[in-house]
Amino acid sequence: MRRVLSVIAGLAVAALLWEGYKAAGDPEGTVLFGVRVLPRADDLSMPHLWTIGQRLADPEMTGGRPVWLVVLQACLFTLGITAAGFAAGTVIGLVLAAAMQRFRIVERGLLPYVVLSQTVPLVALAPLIAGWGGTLMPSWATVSVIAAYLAFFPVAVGMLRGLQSPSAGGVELMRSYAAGWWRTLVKLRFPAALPYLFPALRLAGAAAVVGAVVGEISTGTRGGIGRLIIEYSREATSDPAKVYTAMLGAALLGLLVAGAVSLLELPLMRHRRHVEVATL
Amino acid sequence: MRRILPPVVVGVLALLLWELFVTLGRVAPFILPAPSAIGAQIVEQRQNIVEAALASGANALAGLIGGTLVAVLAALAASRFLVLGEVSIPFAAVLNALPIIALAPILNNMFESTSSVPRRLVTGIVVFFPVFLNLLRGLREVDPVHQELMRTYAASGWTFARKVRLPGALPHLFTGLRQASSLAVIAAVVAEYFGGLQDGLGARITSAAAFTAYPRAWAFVAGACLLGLTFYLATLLLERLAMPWKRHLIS
Amino acid sequence: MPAPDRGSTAAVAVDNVTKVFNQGRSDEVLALSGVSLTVGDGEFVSLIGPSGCGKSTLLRLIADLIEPTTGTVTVAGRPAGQARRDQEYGIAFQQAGLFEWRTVRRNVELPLELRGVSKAERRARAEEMLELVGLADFAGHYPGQLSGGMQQRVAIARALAVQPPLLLMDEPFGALDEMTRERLQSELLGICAKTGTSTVFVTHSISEAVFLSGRVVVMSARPGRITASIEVELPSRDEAGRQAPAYFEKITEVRQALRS
Amino acid sequence: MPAPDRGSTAAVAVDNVTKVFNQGRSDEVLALSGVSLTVGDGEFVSLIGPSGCGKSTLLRLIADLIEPTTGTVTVAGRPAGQARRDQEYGIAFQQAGLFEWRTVRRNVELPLELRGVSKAERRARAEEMLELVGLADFAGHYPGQLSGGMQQRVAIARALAVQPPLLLMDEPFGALDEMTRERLQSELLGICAKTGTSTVFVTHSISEAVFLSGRVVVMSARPGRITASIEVELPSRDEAGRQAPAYFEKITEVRQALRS
Amino acid sequence: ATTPAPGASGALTPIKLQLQWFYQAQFAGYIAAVDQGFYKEQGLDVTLLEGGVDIVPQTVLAQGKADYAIAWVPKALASREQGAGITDVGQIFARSGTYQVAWKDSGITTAADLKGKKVGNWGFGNEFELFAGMTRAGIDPGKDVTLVQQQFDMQALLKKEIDAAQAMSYNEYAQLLEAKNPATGKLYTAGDFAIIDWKTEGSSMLQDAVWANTQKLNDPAYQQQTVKFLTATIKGWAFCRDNPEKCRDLVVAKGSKLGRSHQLWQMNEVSKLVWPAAAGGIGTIDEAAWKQTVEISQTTRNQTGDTVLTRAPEGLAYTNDYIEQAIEQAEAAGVDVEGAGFQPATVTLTEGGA
Ligand SMILES: Nc1ncnc2c1ncn2[C@@H]1O[C@H](COP(=O)(O)OP(=O)(O)OP(=O)(O)O)[C@@H](O)[C@H]1O
Ligand SMILES: Nc1ncnc2c1ncn2[C@@H]1O[C@H](COP(=O)(O)OP(=O)(O)OP(=O)(O)O)[C@@H](O)[C@H]1O
Ligand SMILES: Cc1ncc(C[n+]2csc(CCO)c2C)c(N)n1
Ligand SMILES: [Mg+2]
Ligand SMILES: [Mg+2]
Repeated sequence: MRRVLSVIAGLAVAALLWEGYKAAGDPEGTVLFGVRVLPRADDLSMPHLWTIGQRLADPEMTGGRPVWLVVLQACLFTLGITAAGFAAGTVIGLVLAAAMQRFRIVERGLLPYVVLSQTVPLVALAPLIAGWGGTLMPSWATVSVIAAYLAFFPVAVGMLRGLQSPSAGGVELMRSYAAGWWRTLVKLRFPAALPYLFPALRLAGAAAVVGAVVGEISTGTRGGIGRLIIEYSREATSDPAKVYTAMLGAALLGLLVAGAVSLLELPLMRHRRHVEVATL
Repeated sequence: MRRILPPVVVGVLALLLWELFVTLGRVAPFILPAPSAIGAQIVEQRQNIVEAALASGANALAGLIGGTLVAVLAALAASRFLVLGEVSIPFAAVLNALPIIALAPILNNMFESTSSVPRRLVTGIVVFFPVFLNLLRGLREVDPVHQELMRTYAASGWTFARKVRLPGALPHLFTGLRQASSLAVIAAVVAEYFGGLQDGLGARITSAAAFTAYPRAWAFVAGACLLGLTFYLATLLLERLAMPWKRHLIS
Repeated sequence: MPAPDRGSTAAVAVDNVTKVFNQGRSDEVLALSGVSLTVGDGEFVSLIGPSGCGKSTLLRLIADLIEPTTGTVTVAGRPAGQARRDQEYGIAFQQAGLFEWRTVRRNVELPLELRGVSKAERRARAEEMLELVGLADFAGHYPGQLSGGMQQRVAIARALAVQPPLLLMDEPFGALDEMTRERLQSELLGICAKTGTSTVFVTHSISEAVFLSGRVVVMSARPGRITASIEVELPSRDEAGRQAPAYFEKITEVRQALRS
Repeated sequence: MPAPDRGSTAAVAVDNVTKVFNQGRSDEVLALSGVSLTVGDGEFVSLIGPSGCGKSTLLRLIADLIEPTTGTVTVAGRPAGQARRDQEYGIAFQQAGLFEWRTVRRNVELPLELRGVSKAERRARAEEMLELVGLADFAGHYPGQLSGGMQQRVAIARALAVQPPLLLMDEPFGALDEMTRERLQSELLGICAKTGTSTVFVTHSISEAVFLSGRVVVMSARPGRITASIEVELPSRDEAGRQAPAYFEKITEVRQALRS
Repeated sequence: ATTPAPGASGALTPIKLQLQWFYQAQFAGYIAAVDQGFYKEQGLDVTLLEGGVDIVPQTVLAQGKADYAIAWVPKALASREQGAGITDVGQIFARSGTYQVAWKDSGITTAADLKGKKVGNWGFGNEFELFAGMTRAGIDPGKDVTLVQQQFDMQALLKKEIDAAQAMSYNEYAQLLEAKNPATGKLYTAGDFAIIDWKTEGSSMLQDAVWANTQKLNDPAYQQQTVKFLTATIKGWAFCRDNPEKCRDLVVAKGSKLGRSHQLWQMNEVSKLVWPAAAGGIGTIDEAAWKQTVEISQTTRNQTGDTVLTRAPEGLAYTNDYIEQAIEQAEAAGVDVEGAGFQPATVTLTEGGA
């Protein structure tokens, strides 16, 4: 409740800042030493909040559906892609983490590349992965692959830490029970890793959203919010508020995913301590 | 040696398999180029790669430094004024869930697409979150023993902040920076994707890919990986320099 | 000075064991050298010695958590590995090591679960064990809700759950304050007496070793060996026992054995 | 039973102090009730009692880390707050609480630094203190490189660095193993004798309290009060003293006071 | 591959056509041919694949995920050099529609005036006419100008961040004329801008063409199918020439996010690029124009010093075999394949192209 209130308070402050700057700022922005340090405040760059609200209510094109509906549908489409990517990324991350925990040599050999993998710009991967669409998988799934590519990383790293978190005592206890690796994993390592898993999943959720949005743009997949951002931003010249409606949609998507992950966490994390995981 | 060998073996093996897969499988270069072809392009384009990496690296660095500075100031303020901290953490967490990179086209309009400001801003915002959240946690988590000790020394609030809070939060700051450093490079490269100056790795990659010149595109990708790695390692180095006490730990 | 042989019914027989860690590497450590020890059926033996002398190493050898470099370890007449798979022993460490995501009851049930004991039986046995350590009322609590002493009692209940003939304990009360510690010592003695369990107990505390044990085995460091084995007879093992001259005499004897 | 008044030169005078935590809230706790205690100049007083009886609370009242609900606390003839600002005392806790980012030397220098002592003098004093606790060779090390016992010695050196007339210690050896603990006890006694420091020492260990103190103050829980004050005279405070009948008698006396 | 003889079994042959950008009137001919059933008449069931930023149509075609693709000639030739086996089988756009637009008052009227300026371009291989134009005017694109990648809109020019912007006559240029001048409160007019047209600067290159898979062209069934596909395509473009409003509606119905007046403008401008067709009829590849495109591709350098092509195209880069058959069949069906009498209309743009 408190959190919700403070987020609302934060939003209100942000809205005030926006309109305040529009009222007080230079429409051409402030240029210092040849660099524009403060943004332009004109209606083209920063439409009034109510203009954006109005745009949401108006139809997309003459006689078309209202923008809010289009944005919402795009969000739902991308949500599906994100969910698939998130799920796939999580599974891959978990399997990798388990393999790295099981075999020291795998950890040594693989972990640097897991870290390195995240420095490959999506822009470069997109054409390669887009090529799989239509043959290996439906083309929307290629976007999920990109989302999974970003999502697996925090899970793999966080989960590895989690799986390694039980004390030597706990591991020896399981050995004294003559429990093998698998049973130790199920009864000890996995439950012990949950406090590490959930923060990692939150990061993975955010990463999956970014992956889905950028992936849609890169692979030219129609129907989602990423594509909508590009389509609407082509119209920024004549209809600047429209881009912002798509941005709001992306924000909504981010919140939806973050909320869903938090919900997942609630029942499992009672009676548990909370840890923070650092990826990388 | 034991730490270096396995990744090197894996890397060499993966490259070999890749090369074999491409040559034996007769995979066309416009689908997946062979490592040898990419290597040849890296050599041929080295000048361009270095120049583009410098441009993207400058943006990433500017964003990293700017975002970190703002994050440090914000974390100091939020740890000082409780209300601010209460409000800022969930708010920051919410903002962090948003696909910030998609802000690039809007920032390009608000600022100037002909300057590097918008992409540096995107990078800065992306950097801000991990640094802010980690540092704030560090600043708040003061060992109660230290707190009492400083009180017995009758130390003022400022002395306390300087001698205990800040050094105590240093490990957290670096945890944030480690995450931020490679994020900064990714953000700087991806932001180029939305227009603006065509001097960085992102622009080079997309333009090469548009020509189906995938070996050339991957040569620039390799540059981007190297840049990200450099940033990451530089942060690690800085961390070791800034926290000598962590280096001397015995088990 | 090897411990006297207690015959073939010995609960534990460690025979001329040597343990080298990191053999062949630059950080090689000779942790134990030529150690022999026999623990009779129903006997309570304490291991005491300076930090790093190899007490834990010896205990972990008996538990087959590590393997001896040379020599043999026999538990209940079987090789240690076999005994471990047969769950011939229960073990408890300095850290209670409870699984925080399981309730107290389900923590105690864990070793039974892994043995494939049926749900109803598991439950009954756990209740019984918790009764024994006086925590029946806390069965539904999570470990985080208990004090350190209570957690340690749960750990003991867990070690006892499979009703093992042998109990191995590595400084189980090390993290507790002295008063809680003394209470648990009495409880432990009661339980061991009731169940007839043989016990190997590692401790740093001379008074604890003397109060609990029938025999205190003193070890020396670098390389770890057994330097003395002191039989302890007290008029009683209760509050009166703690004030008996025999108690203080044995304490002094063990202290001197340690110092020498 | 209030402790006897030791006159106006008392290092510490706690007069009829009551401490209520969370006053007026539902989780109100009466931690101390009507406690009076006087510590004479150069005296070594131990506080012992069951967990939660208010030992730490009493110590923190003396240190002016918290304020009494009623009653007064005087240190070296001044109100506790004044005494804290004048750095009339040094303090050490169960956790050594060293600053891991400072070398051993700079940890010891910290209280001097905050007093504005010049660099050269700080350094000299730190060396001296480290000499005293036998860690002169480790001045340049970081705390992470030291064992628990060594860390605790640094904490004591830090507490002594301002050469305070009063030393306050809250279970400083609680986390150490018994043998290390005994060694540090002897060292502490030597230091206190050499510097003539008055000491208030909180502990859980009866033997530790008896071995160290001129007087053992026994407290009872809920609400915390002082129930006994036992003077201790030992023939010597060394290895022989630990084996003297007088030592064991006092242990028994304190144990009985605690049980009652 | 076996392509069943159309009509024989009544089953339609599924065909995928990869477009190179979002649905817009640039592709009206194909959209109309689908809608009007021209492809069906030929026994083809054509699915249009929409393009996007990173979609390289010729790669999609080479990978076998489309049967035909629409792509600009220089980009497609570059992909051929990288091993993509594709052939230009129909040069639908007879001329280039790329402009470089500047403000009237900037004084920029020719390529030479760009020296030292901030020059917008799209990258992605759409910038070669610009580079060629500058090179011809003695400007090194890598050194003498500041290159800026344009976003998906024309803001940069309107805000005067850049001095000249790349624009397609049928798309971005219209966007400029759909924007309101804040000073006057009215839309900008053509009089506000100066246009550098690469057709007059002599650096124009061939644009939208239908590309087919070179290897599959050895298969008589695919050959046959290509002719049928081209025949229907010709009908589609002729239909749009004659019914621009109808085609505008079809494009809008396809879900284009740009509005009606914009698409009508685009339809009109695109028709200008197609009609009147080259000698021989719509889609015929003009030897001279091809040569010019190849020559420029081999000589113009971009900012990294690379040329589009490092050598002359090898193998079957283009062929008029199929388009000639298609033209014949279309003419037989009464279609005007020359469009000699085509008269462009005057389209009025409304704000935002609504
Ligand atoms: N896994 C290991 N690898 C290397 N050396 C080890 C290992 N385990 C123990 N040692 C070394 O073996 C020696 C004995 O260790 P052990 O833990 O048995 O001592 P201990 O008597 O239990 O000490 P403490 O009283 O501190 O618990 C020590 O020197 C220790 O450093
Ligand atoms: N800050 C506080 N707020 C509320 N209650 C407190 C606080 N500090 C201590 N108490 C309560 O006061 C009582 C005395 O606590 P104190 O820490 O002084 O006990 P102690 O004798 O030092 O115990 P231990 O031996 O476990 O250290 C306890 O019941 C404790 O819960
Ligand atoms: C990133 C990006 N790429 C291309 C274009 C321009 N564009 C729009 S339509 C068209 C013709 C081909 O369909 C071209 C080249 C753009 N605006 N942005
Ligand atoms: Mg041990
Ligand atoms: Mg206490």
